[in-house]
Amino acid sequence: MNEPLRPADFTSDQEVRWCPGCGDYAILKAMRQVLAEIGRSPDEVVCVSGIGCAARFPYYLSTYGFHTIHGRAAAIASGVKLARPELDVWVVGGDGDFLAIGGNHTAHVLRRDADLNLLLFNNAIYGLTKGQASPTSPIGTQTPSSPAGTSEQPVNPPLFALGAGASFIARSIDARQKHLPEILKRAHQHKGASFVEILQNCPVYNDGVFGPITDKQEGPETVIELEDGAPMIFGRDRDKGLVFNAAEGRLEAVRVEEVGEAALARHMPENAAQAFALARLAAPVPIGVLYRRAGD
Amino acid sequence: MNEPLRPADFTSDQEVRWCPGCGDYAILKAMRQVLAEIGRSPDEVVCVSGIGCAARFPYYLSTYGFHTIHGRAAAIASGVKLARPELDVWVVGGDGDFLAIGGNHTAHVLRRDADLNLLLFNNAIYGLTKGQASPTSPIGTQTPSSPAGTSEQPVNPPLFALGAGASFIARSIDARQKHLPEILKRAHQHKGASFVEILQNCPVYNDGVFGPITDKQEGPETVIELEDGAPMIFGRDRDKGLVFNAAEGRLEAVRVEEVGEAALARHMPENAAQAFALARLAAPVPIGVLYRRAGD
Amino acid sequence: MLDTSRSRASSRAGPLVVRFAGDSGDGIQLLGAEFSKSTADADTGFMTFPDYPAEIRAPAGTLFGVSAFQIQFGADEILTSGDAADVLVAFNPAALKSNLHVLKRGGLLIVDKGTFERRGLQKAGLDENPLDGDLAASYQLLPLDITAQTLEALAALDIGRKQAVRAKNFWVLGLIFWLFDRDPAKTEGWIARRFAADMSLREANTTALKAGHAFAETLELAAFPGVAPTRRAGAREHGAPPAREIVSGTQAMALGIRAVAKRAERDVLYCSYPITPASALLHALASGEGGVRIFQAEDEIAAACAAIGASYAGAIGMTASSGPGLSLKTEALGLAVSCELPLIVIDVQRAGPSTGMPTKPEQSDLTLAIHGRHGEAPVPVLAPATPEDCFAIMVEAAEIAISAMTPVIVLSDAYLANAASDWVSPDIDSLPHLAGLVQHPQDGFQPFARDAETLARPWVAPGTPGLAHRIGGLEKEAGSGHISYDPDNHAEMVRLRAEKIARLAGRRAAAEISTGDKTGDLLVVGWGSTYGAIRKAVQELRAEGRAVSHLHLRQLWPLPGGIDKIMSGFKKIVCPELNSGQLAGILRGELLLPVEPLTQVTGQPFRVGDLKAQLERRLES
Amino acid sequence: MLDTSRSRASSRAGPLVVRFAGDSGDGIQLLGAEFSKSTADADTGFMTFPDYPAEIRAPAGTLFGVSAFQIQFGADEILTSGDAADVLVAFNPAALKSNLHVLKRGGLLIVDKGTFERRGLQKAGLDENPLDGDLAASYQLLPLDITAQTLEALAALDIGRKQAVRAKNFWVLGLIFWLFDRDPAKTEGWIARRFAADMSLREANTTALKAGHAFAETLELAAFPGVAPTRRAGAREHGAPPAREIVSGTQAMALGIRAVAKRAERDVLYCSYPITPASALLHALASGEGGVRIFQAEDEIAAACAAIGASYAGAIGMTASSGPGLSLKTEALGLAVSCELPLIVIDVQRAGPSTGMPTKPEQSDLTLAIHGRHGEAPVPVLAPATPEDCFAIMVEAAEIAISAMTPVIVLSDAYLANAASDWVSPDIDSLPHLAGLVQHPQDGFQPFARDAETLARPWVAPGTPGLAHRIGGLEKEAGSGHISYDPDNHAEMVRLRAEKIARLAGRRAAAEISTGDKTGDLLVVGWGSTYGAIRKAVQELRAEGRAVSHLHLRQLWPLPGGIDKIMSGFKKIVCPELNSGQLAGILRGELLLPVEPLTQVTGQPFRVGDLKAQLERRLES
Ligand SMILES: Cc1ncc(C[n+]2csc(CCOP(=O)(O)OP(=O)(O)O)c2C)c(N)n1
Ligand SMILES: Cc1ncc(C[n+]2csc(CCOP(=O)(O)OP(=O)(O)O)c2C)c(N)n1
Ligand code: SF4
Ligand code: SF4
Ligand SMILES: [Mg+2]
Ligand SMILES: [Mg+2]
Repeated sequence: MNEPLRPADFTSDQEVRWCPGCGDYAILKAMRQVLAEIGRSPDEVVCVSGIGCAARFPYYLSTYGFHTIHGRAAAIASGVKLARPELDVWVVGGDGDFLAIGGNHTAHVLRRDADLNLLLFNNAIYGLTKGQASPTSPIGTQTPSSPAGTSEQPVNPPLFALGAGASFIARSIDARQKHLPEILKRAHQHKGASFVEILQNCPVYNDGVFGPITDKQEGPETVIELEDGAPMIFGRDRDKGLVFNAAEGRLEAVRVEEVGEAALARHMPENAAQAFALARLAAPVPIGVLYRRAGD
Repeated sequence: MNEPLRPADFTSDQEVRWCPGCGDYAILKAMRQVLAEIGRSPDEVVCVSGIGCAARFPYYLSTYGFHTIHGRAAAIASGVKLARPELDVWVVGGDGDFLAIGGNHTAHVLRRDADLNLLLFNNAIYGLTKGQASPTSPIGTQTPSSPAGTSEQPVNPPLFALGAGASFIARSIDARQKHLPEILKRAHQHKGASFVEILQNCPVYNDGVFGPITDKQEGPETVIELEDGAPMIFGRDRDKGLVFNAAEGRLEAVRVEEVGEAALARHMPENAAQAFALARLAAPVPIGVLYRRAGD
Repeated sequence: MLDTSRSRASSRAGPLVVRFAGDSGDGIQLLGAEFSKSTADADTGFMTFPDYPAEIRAPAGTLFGVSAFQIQFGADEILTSGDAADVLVAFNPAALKSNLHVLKRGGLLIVDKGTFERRGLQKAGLDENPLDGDLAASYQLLPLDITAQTLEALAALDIGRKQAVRAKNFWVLGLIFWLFDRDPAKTEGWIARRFAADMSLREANTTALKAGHAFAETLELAAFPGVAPTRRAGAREHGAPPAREIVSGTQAMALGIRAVAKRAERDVLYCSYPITPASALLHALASGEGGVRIFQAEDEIAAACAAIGASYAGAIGMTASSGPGLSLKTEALGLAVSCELPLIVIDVQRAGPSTGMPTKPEQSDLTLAIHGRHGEAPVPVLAPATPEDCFAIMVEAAEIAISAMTPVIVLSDAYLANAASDWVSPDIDSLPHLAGLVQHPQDGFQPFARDAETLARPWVAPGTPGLAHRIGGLEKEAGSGHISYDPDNHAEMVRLRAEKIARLAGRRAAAEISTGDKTGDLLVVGWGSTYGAIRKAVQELRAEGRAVSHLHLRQLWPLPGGIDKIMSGFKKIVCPELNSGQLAGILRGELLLPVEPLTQVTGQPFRVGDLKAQLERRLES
Repeated sequence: MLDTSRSRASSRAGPLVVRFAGDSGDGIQLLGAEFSKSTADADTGFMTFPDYPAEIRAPAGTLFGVSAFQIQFGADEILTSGDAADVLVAFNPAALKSNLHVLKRGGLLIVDKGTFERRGLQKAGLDENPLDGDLAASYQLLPLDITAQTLEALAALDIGRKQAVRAKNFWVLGLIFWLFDRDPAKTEGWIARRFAADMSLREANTTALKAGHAFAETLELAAFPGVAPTRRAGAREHGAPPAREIVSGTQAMALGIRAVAKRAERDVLYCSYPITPASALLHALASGEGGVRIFQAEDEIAAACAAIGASYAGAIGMTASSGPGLSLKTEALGLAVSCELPLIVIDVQRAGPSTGMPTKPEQSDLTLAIHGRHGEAPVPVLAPATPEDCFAIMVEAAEIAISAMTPVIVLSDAYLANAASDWVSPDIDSLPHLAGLVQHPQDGFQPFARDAETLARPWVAPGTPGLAHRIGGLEKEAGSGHISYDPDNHAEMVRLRAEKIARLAGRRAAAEISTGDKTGDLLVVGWGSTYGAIRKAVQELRAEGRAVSHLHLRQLWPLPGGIDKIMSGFKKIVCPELNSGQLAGILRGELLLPVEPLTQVTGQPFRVGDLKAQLERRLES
C-alpha cells in the first residue's frame, strides 16, 4: 500500500441501493475521497452505523464495517475504540439513529470525548421506514404519522452537541463536494469526538426540506461558510456579513457596506458563546467548524 | 378542601428512609410546603419518579405517586400528562435517573415542552447503588467503580437542558429553604416543561461535593442568587458582581466597587446567550431561574 | 387466438390466482387494489397479498426494485392469497425473472414485450431474452406491447410521454377486467374522484382503462368463465346486503383499536416508534379520530413507558412495534406486570433475529412474548388468525387487559398486516361493553386488594378524589401496596400474579377444533397468520378421506381450557409454525405430549401445497 | 455458669452456625469477615452469608437498619451457611427481633443488654423488653453489657466515647474466639496492619479484642469443643499446603474473568452500568488489573453494545447486570447472535419482576436468558453452583463464546455473589489455553464460512490486513455474509445458528449425577446457587436410606448430553428452584418427562430442612 490510495480503493463490491437522487450518494463520494487522502489502509479504518438509509453506508466502503442496530452505533463504536485505539473509527447514522433512539449515546459519547468521528446524515425524516417525522423535522412537517403536521420543536443538532459538551462541532451539506471533504478531514484530525451534521436531501420523503441552501443559485445567499479567524461574510457577491449583537447574544445578518467589514464578527471556533449563537442561527445557515474546544 | 392546605396534608403515612442528613429531606420539606401553597388537592397532583434514592420521593407525598423504573420517569410522565392534562405532574429523579440511563427521555421531554415539572436531585453520585460515579461527578471523583478517580468530563445539567431546547431552566440548593420553594413554585407556574436542578448533598457517598455552597458562611461568597431584571450581585456584603465579557461570551466575577454597579450584567432570563453563560459559570454558582423562553 | 382452456379448466375446479409484477414505479399496488375492489363488487370472496421490495426506491428495472401483488378469488372460502398464479402479468424482464416461479405450469403469462430490450434485460441480469426461449412450451405466453399500446391509446391527449407511460397499469386493469368479465364502470368513477383535481391524469387513466378493455375484446382473448358471486355465509343473513369493505390486517386492527376506545368509553393513547411493518398501524391511526390519539415517541422504550403512564392515568395505553422493538420494551412490560396495569402491546412480527429481514413475515417472537421479562412476570398472549380477526383480537385484548389489570401482548405478523380481504364491517355497538369491567374501589380502598373472581386490583386513576395512593415496581404488600420485603408476601404476590393470568383460561372460551372431527389420526395445531393455509391443507386432506383436524389457537398464553382433552383424541399432533418450533415447545412442556414441530423459517408464508405434502408425510410416518 | 451442653451436643453431631446481628453501624460485616478468616486459619471448612439491609444507611436502631452475618463451619463438607444458628449475637433490640427466628431452640443467645432501654426498644417497635420475658426458657440466654464492657476496657485509652463504642465488634470477636478456641493473634496482626495509620484505633480494637477474650475466660463460659480441622479433600494433594483465601462468588468471578484475559491472551473489556447486586463485580474489577479494563456506560444497552463493539474489535467483551438490566440488553444480544460474535453476559439474578426486591436472590431469569430475544436467537446459558464455581464458570463461558462465536449468558444470583467460603487459589496457568480456539481464516476468506466441527465463523478483527469485511444484523448470505433476503438462505442460516449451539451439548461434558446412585426413586435436578442446599438435603435423605440422587446442571442451554439417559433411571424427578418452575418447564418441554417443580419464591435461599421435608413428601406421594 505504498502507492497513494484512490477513492476506488475505498469502494466495496456492493451495489449501492439508495434511491436515485439521494443525498447519501454525494456523502459517500466525499467520504471515499477523504479516506483516500487520509491515506490509511482500508484495513485500519472501521465504519460503524445503526439502522436507516444512512446506516447502509458501511456496506459501500471497502473498510471494516459494522451495520449494527438502530440507535446504538455510538455505543458499539465506543467499545471498538476502547479495544483498538489505534484504528480510525467513523460512526454514521441518520437523524433518527443519532437523535431519536440513539440520542443518549450520542450525548454521552460527546461528553466522554472518545476519539470517534460521528457523521449525522440529517434529512429531517425517517427515510428507511418510509417517511415519518424525525426529531429534526421542522414544525408543521406532514408525514404519514403526522398528517396534520408536526407540532414539536425540532432538535437543533449543533446545539444538542454543545449541550452535551462536544469538543468539535461542524456542519456541511451533501451537495458541497468541496466543503464536505474538507470538513470530514478536519473532523478526522480532531482528537476526541467530532460531531459533523451533514444536511442531506431525501428526495423521496422530504425533498428540499433545507430549502434553497443546496441550490447553486440560492445557496450562497442562504448559507455562510465559516472560516477560522476570518470575518463572517456571505452572499454571492460577498456583500453580506454577520455582526454579534452582544446584548442578545445573537449573530445578525447585515449588509457589509452598511457596517463596514471591520464591524463584522470574526469566526473564532474556540469561542463557545459564538458557537452557541452560530448553532442558533437559522438564516444564513452556517457551515464549517462551528466549535472546537480550546486546546483540543 | 376549602381550608388552606398545610404541608402535613401532603405527607403520606410512610416512614422516610433516607440516610440521616441526606439532602433529600430538605427537598421533601420544601416540596410539601410548595404543594400546600399551590393549593391543589393531593388527588390532583401526580409525582412520577424512576429509581434511586431521590426516586423514593413519591412515597413520602400524599399525592398520587408512581415509582417506576430507572430512567423512564419522564417517558411515563409524558403518558400521564397526555392522558390527563388537567393534573399537575411532577417528575423526580437523581442524576443517574435523569442524565445517565434516562438522558434521552429528559432531552426529548424538554424538546417537546410537555407541561411537566422535572426535578433533578443532583448529588453527583449514584446513591442507591452505593456510590459509583454518575454523569455529573466532577473529574477525579474516586468511587468503587473509579478507584483512580473519574476522567470523564461531567454533564452540565443546565447546559444539557439548553442544548435540548428547554423552555425553563432553574437551579436551587437542597438546604436553601427560602429559595428552593420559590423556584419550585415558579417551575410549577411555567407552562411547558420546567427543568430544575437541585444541588443535593449525599453525606454518605459524596459529602460536600458542591463545596462550600451549602455552607452558611461560605455560601454567599460562592453562590449568586439570580433575580429577574436585577444586576447580578453576590457576596455576603453584596460586594461582588458579574460582568458580561461579550468578546468571549462569558460572565466574569468582579468587585462591584471596581466597575460600578451600572456596569454589572442584569439578569435577563429570556436571554438565551446569557443563560448559556450562566450555565457555564462555575464560580460563583448561579441559582434561580437561569432561562425562560420568551413568550413562554 | 390463444387457447386458455387449460386455465379455464383449473378455474372451474377452484379459485383463481392472479399476480401482477412490475417495477416499484409501475403502480402495481394501485392496480392490485382496484382489481380487488372489483372482485369485492362482484360479490366474490378473495384474499390479497402485496409483495413490496425492501428498498425504498430502488433503481428502475432492477431485480430488487420489483413490486408484486397477488390475489386469489373464487367460489369457495378463500383462505390465502394462493400458492401459485393462474395468471401472471410481468411489466418488465426483472418482474418476469423474479416472479415466473409463482406461475402454474400452463398458466397465462402476459408480458410487456417492449421492455425486453437490451437495457431492460441487462438490469435484470439476463443474458438472453427469455421471450426468445421456450416459455410458450410451459405457459400460455401472451406477449403484448403494453407500453406502446398505452401510448398509442393516449396519443390524442395533451400529456407528456412520461405521464402517458404511467397509465399502463390502468391499461392492464382494463384488459384483466375483460378477462374476468368485470365492469370497469366503478373504477372509472373512482378515477374521476381520485384525480378530480387533475383533469389530464383523470382522462389518461380512464382512456387507458377503456383501451385495455377494448384491446382484450379485439384480440378475442378467451375470457375466463365468470366466477360465481360467493358472498360468504352470514353476510346476507340480516336482510339488506351489509356494506362491504376491503381491509388489510392493519386496517382491521386500527378499526379494532377505535372500537376499544368506544366500548371502553376511555381514550386510547397509542404510543409507538416507527418500525417496519408495524408503522402502517401508526399511520392508520394518525388522524387521531375515534378516541384514539397517537404519540410518536423517541424510541420503543419511551413508547412503552408513555403507554404505561397513560394506563396508569386511566386511559387505555397501547404500544406497537416489531421484533426489535418488542425486545426493547421488555423491561417496561415488567413494570406493567408488577404494577398490574392494563396495557396492550402489539408486535407485528417479522423475520429475525436482530434486524433480520424486516419486510418478511415470521412467527418467531412467541417465546419472547411469553417469557421475555426478568423475574416471574406472566403476560397473556393472543394472536389473530386472519386479517379480519385483527379487529376482534383487539377487543379481546382490551377485555383481558382491563378485566385482569394486566398487559396483553398481541402477535400479528408482516403477512397478516398486509394481506387483505373483504368483510362486512362489524357492528361496534353490539360488542361487549368494556367500560363495565373496571374494578370500582370498595370501602376501605386498597390499591392491591383483589376482585375475588378475576383477582384484578382496582383501576383508580390519579384525579379520583380521596383515593390518592402510590404504586411502584418494588414488591408490594398484598392489599396495601406498600413496599414489602417480606418473604411470604413475595411468594404470595408471585402466586397471585400468576393465578390471575392462569384463571383467564377458565374465564375465556375453551379451545375448539375449527376444521374436522373431534378424534382422528392427526391434529394440526396452528396459531396466527398460518390459519388460512393450514385450514385449506386440512380441508384438502379431509376431502381425500384423511382423518385430520385443525385446531387454531388465538390465545397462546395461558393456553385455553380443554386443549389437553382435544389433543387426547388424536394419534398424532403436528404444529406448523413459521419459526423453529416455538409453540410446539410450549405445548410439549405444558401438556407433556409429543407434539411434533413442522417448521418453515424462510420469511415466507406457508404454501398450501407444501403444507399438505408435509402433513401427508406425517400421517404416513 | 451457663450450661452450653446442649449446643455442644449438637455441635458434635455436625457443623455449627453462628450469626451476628446488629445495626448497620455496628461493624457486623467486619466482625463476620474476621471470624471467617480465623475459621479458615483453623483449617475448618465454612460458608458465610452476609445479610445487608436494603437501605443505604437506615436510622440507627431501626428494624430496617439491621445488618447480619451468618457462618456455618465444621467437620463435614460445608455446603450452605446454615438453616438455623447455634449461636446468635444480637447487638440491639431490633437485631434480636428480626433475627431470633433463626436461632435454634436451645441455642446460645448473646445480647447486649445495655441497648434494651426505652429508646432502643421503641425503635425496634417493641412494647415490652424481651429480656424480661421467657427467652431463657427456649434459649441459653446470655445477656452481657457489651457496650459498657467495651467502654470500661477502653477507659484508659485516649479516645472519645463514640470511637470506643465502635470497638464493641472486636470485643465480641474476642469473646467468640474464646468460645471456639480460636487464636486472636492473627487478628491482632491484621488490626495492626489495617489501622497502621491510626494508632488510637489500632489500640482500641486490639484492646477490645483482648478484653472480650479475657471476659469470656473470666466468666468461665464453657467453650465449644474444638471443631476439627477439615481441609477439604484435594487441598493437600499436591504436597505443600496451598495458599487458602476466602472468596465470595463475586471475588471468584472477578478472578475467573482475569483468568480468561490471561488464557485467551486478549484484553477483556468489562462493560457495565451499576445495579445491585451485580455492581460488586464492577467494583472488584475496577482497578483495571490483569488485562481486564472496565467501562461504566450510561445504561445497560450501551454497556452491552460497547461489549459487542469490543468483541467485534477482537477483545473479549463482557457485560454484567441484574434482571432489569438483562431485560434491557435483549435487543443488543440479538445482534451478537446474528453477527456471531463472542460475548459474555453475566446476570446476577435478584427477586423480580420489575424492580422487585433488589437485594434478594431468585432464579427467575432463566427463561428470559434462554428465550429473551425476538426471532430465533439461541444462546448458551451457564450457571455456577457455588461461590468458587463462579471462577470456573467464567473460563467455561469464554471457551464456549470463543469456540462457537456466540454470546453466552452466565446466571449467578444475589446469594452466590455474596456467599463466601475458603478455597485454594486455582492454578491459572494450567487452565485451557483459550487463545487456541480462534478460527483463523483460510484462503479465500469469507466472514461467514464455518469451521466444520464447531460451525464457528472466523473471528477477524478490524486492523487485520487484507481481510476487511462488513457484517451486520440483517440476514446474511451463508459464507459471504452479504445481505440476503433469499428464503432458503434464511432457513439455512437459522438452522446453522441453532445447530452451532446444539452441538455444544456433544462437545461439552455430559450430565453427571453429583450425589447418589445412577438409579433410584427420586432424582433431584437443580441448577445454580441451590447446589449446597440440595446436596445437603439429598445427603441427609440418603443417610436415612432413601434412594435419592442429585443432578446439578451447570449448563442450562443447550441441555448437556446424557440427561435423558440419567433421568430414565429414576421413578420420579423433582426440580427445586427459586422461581415458579422455570427449569422444570424447560426439562418437560425438551425431554417430555413429568419433571415436578419444587418452587420457593420468597427471595430467600432454600433451607436444607425445608427442602428435605419437601423431598420426603415427594418420595411418599
Ligand atoms: C429498535 C428499532 N426500532 C425501530 C427500527 C426501525 N427503523 C429503522 S431505521 C429508522 C429510522 C430511520 O431514520 P434515520 O435514522 O433518520 O435514517 P434515514 O433512513 O433517514 O437515513 C427506524 C425507525 C429499527 N430497525 N429498530
Ligand atoms: C435498569 C436499571 N439499571 C440499573 C439500576 C440500578 N440503579 C438503581 S438507582 C441507580 C442510580 C442511582 O443514582 P441517581 O439516579 O443519581 O439517584 P440517587 O440514588 O443518587 O438519588 C441505579 C444505577 C436499576 N434499578 N435499573
Ligand atoms: S428514502 Fe430518502 S434518505 Fe432513504 S435512500 Fe431514499 S432518498 Fe435517500
Ligand atoms: S445514599 Fe446519599 S442520596 Fe442516598 S439516601 Fe443516603 S445520603 Fe441520601
Ligand atoms: Mg433521517
Ligand atoms: Mg445521584
